Amino acid sequence: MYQDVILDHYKHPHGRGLRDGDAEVHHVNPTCGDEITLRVKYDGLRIADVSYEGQGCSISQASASVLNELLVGKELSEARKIQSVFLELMQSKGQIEPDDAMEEVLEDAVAFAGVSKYPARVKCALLSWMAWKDATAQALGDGADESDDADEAVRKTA
Amino acid sequence: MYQDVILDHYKHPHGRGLRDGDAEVHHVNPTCGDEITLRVKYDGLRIADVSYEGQGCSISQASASVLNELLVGKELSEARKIQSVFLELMQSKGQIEPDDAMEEVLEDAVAFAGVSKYPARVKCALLSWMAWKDATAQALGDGADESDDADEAVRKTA
Amino acid sequence: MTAPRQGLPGLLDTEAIRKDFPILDRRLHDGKKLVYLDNAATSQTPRQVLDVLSEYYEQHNANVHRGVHVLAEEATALYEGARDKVAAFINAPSRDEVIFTKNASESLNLVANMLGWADEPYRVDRETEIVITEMEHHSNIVPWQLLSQRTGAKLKWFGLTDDGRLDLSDIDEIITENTKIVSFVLVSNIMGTINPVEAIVRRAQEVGALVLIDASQAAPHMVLDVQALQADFVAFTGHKMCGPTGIGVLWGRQELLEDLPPFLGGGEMIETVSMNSSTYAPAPHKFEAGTPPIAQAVGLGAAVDYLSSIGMDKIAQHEHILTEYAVKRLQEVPDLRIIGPTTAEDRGAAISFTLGDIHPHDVGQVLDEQGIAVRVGHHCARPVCLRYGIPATTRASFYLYSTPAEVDALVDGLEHVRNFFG
Amino acid sequence: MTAPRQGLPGLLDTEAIRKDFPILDRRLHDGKKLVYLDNAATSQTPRQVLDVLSEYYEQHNANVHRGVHVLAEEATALYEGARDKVAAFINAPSRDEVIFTKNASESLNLVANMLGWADEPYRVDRETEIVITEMEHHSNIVPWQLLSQRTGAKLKWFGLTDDGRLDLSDIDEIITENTKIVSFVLVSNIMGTINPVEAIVRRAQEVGALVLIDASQAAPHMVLDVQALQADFVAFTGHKMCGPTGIGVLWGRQELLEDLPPFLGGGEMIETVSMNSSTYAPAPHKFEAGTPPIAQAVGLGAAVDYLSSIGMDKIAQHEHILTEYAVKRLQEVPDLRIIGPTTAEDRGAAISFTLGDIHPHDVGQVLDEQGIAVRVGHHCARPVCLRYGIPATTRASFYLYSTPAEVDALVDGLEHVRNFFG
Ligand SMILES: Cc1ncc(COP(=O)(O)O)c(C=O)c1O
Ligand SMILES: Cc1ncc(COP(=O)(O)O)c(C=O)c1O
Repeated sequence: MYQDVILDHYKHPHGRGLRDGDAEVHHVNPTCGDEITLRVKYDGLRIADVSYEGQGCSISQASASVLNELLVGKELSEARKIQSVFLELMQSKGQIEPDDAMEEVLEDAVAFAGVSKYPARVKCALLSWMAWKDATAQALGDGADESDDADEAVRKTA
Repeated sequence: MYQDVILDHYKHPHGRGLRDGDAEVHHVNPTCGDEITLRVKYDGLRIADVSYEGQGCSISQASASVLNELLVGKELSEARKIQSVFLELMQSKGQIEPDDAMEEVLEDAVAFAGVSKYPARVKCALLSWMAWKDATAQALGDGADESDDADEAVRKTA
Repeated sequence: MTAPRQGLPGLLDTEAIRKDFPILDRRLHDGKKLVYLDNAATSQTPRQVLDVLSEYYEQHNANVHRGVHVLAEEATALYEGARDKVAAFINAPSRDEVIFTKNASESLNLVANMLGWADEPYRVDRETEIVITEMEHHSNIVPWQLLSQRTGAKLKWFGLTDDGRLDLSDIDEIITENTKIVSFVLVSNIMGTINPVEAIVRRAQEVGALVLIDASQAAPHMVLDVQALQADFVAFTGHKMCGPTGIGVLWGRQELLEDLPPFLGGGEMIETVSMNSSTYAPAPHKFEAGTPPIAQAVGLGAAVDYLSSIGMDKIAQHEHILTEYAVKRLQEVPDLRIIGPTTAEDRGAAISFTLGDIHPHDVGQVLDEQGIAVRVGHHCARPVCLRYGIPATTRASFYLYSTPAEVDALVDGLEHVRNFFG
Repeated sequence: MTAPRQGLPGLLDTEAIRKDFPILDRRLHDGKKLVYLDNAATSQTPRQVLDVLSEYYEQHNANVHRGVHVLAEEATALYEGARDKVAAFINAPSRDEVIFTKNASESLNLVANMLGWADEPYRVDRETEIVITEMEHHSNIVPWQLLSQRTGAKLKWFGLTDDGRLDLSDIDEIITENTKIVSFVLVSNIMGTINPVEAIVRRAQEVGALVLIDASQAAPHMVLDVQALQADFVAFTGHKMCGPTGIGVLWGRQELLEDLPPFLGGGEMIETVSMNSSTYAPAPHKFEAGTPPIAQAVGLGAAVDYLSSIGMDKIAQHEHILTEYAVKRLQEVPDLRIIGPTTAEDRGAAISFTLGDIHPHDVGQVLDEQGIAVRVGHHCARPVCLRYGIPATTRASFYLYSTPAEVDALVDGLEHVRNFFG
């Protein structure tokens, strides 16, 4: 599961540190104590910044770094699409072999495909994504939060 | 376990019915709902009467009948000896083969030797004996109740 | 004694089924074949379940959750997989509504305790009422007596008719606006009565009371659909449905499980703990403190697979036919009085009776000498005995492996009992 | 890496012992041998216990108590026989002091609930105080937090010293005349610390407080003598001591068990039941509602036989030697920091550590890839992590079948982890 891409992001995280934002959330993975504090800054419906600080395993740290790299600069609708594809991959229990189309959407995040085989680690990979979703809902109002799928997914792996 | 002696006592119980007494107790075997109401009448330390009424299985009924036959007319000390021998027999898990000496003390009650192999039924056989002990303690004061062995024994088979 | 076995179409292939149950080959008392008619107390365990248990311990044993090693992941997958199986078996809307307990008694106590510690609108307190019935198992009486003593709530109950049914004639006085919870048995373990769920649930819903159904004697014997029942909670126990001992289930509606407070504290039921305070994991984990009965849950999953492979509808039909036959044959025995419904209509396969003046202990003992295992006593339903003025009953109870020949053996055995004490 | 195995006299004959545990032959990840170092989470189950479980279900399975048929009598004798074995194992003055629960968590909750509902002088209420420690398992924290919330009693605790020991310096301020109960762990599951029972018990007795000892990590590993401990209650759990899952024990002093109220209601815990009120059976039955974990108790009895046949003193010695070796070898690993005592003195065989900045999840995962099973996380003792300012630890824990070669494998594995993330 420890793809070089993941280790790279872990050792050299993108966009780490807390910067100015519209909303801040703090998420904890009770299973292992991974924590993240994450802020989002929106420019209309465009993601101006996702900044974060936290402690956790390589998977959760790398995942936050990948998230920053993937989402910053994107429109919310586009970011949501990326998130849902990532979610699908993480729930696949190792059954999805990412194809080119998926790789186009997820870029470095396809490296997490192998993590999906390890139920205990899926939560680590999703921690920052759940935090981002939550922070976005806070920043833009609950109306922007059109689906509960992601929370459901986390629950299922509990 | 159903010796003829036991069936005889069951079908033709001795001294059944409630008569005048110094103390009355009501004992229940919670396992099967056997119940007995028992009265003792003392003449000094001599057992003048043990009268009883109750419902229950052949073993508990026959045992009360045997008790009446054995104890009425005896001195308390003698009755206690009989009771403790009976108790020993009932706790023997079928290991004691009553000898002549025991038969001399227990008379018809040796027929219960076979019952001691059936833990669930030992309580039935002991119900009236526990009631007698309890009633005696009430009639003569707790000082007369020098030992807790019998209660212990019942507890052990619970 | 001839057994009109040919005349009973619709029975299961018991010859094949019995091969799955090693214990049914047991010989007793110098070679007598075991006739096991004590299924309402506990069922026997098929090879398929025993194999899964052994495999669990020999291949996958680890503590569940929080583990990153292979065994821990396998054990967790097996344990949570068992939850999926049980959820499917009872048609639960969500797997998270299935809580594993140690037995039905814990499940029932769990609900009573949740309600005692709950906030409004669920809280049971001195202003409120609890409703049960006179045919409950002690495990569905004592928890409510304790709750009533400890909160001051009033305990009320439905009485019984002479033929072993619930007397619902005064339902509107018993279930009132003050009622917070109605808890009743779906199938009576002592009389076999199947109760009219719908009428009770409808009235409870009218007044906004919660409904808990004790399905301990239903889950093993019929299709159990918690959605169709429309109850709020359903409890049952593994050892009566071909599963291991040490495992029970409480199903509860998700919103309720979210709102209600935890019962036992510790282990995996938390979200985060500090010395000053803790928060709780979402259900079902909130209600599963400590290391759960892992192997036993996995075993129950295997039991549910086993039962489903035969078909719960087929099992129900088998038992119904057998019960019809047994009720008829038993009534041929002189002085035998059935306590409970005397037809197979709306009744399960547990049949209690008295035999003249012969005490059930004696009936049971003499049957045992012939290899026939029945249960005697008050069957943890003493109020039923009180209601019918009897100290105890003898109870024969059937399951998927029971046969008409075993009914015949029972009837023959009872004749012998009568002669013995006659 | 050379293992000075020759230099460790006093170890058990693990080669023979390991043959008893089928799972130790498991191969993982393309044939890697399982190195099972997660014994503090759960122990593995020997063939001797599995055979007894199978035999129970295949030969004797029945519901206990109240049965007059052969199977019921056999099952009852086996179940009650297991109680005798456990009583002897912990040197209980009476077998009736041994209560079977589903796990240690239930045992601990049972005491907390008894005290909440008790009459004076035991009753915990707003005038009184509860004392625990900062190194408790969540199962010995959350029940007391719940009790404190529900009764208004004040929850206090002993803190920890930097080297993973209880800080008893303020014992007289923590345990006071208002203290009703002191509950603490005998051996910490996260740090391995063995706590000084005597000092705490002495102070508790001085003020008339009851003492509950959580022996979950002690019962499997050392001679446990409840009389020597002088506690009022002792709790432990079957699955950590070669027994099945789904079974726990609470030992309590007989007078207390007589005086204290029941917790769960139903099934066999009664003496007599009517709709209006019930009376309770004497202990231990008073505290065993419903069908108990019969097979699991019988399995625990077999586990106790197994452990005794090897000898608890020999097991303790084996683990002590191994721990001494492991503590030494682990400290050779650069950046490794042991959380808890850094010598084998007064410590059990669970060793927690951090490895530089590498998150325990990553440590555990990379060890797992080498077949080495350790536990990572807060080990249900999050306050300890908070105390030492760490999110989690990696924990290796040993048992009677663990070997110096496995310690070496762990140390090699950790080197690999460092290189991997270095
Ligand atoms: C010290 C301690 N106490 C209590 C427990 C709880 O035991 P169980 O999970 O079996 O209830 C454990 C183990 O998980 C433990 O290590
Ligand atoms: C109707 C009913 N409810 C509850 C129970 C209690 O189940 P358990 O003993 O497994 O807790 C039983 C069986 O004993 C039962 O028959």
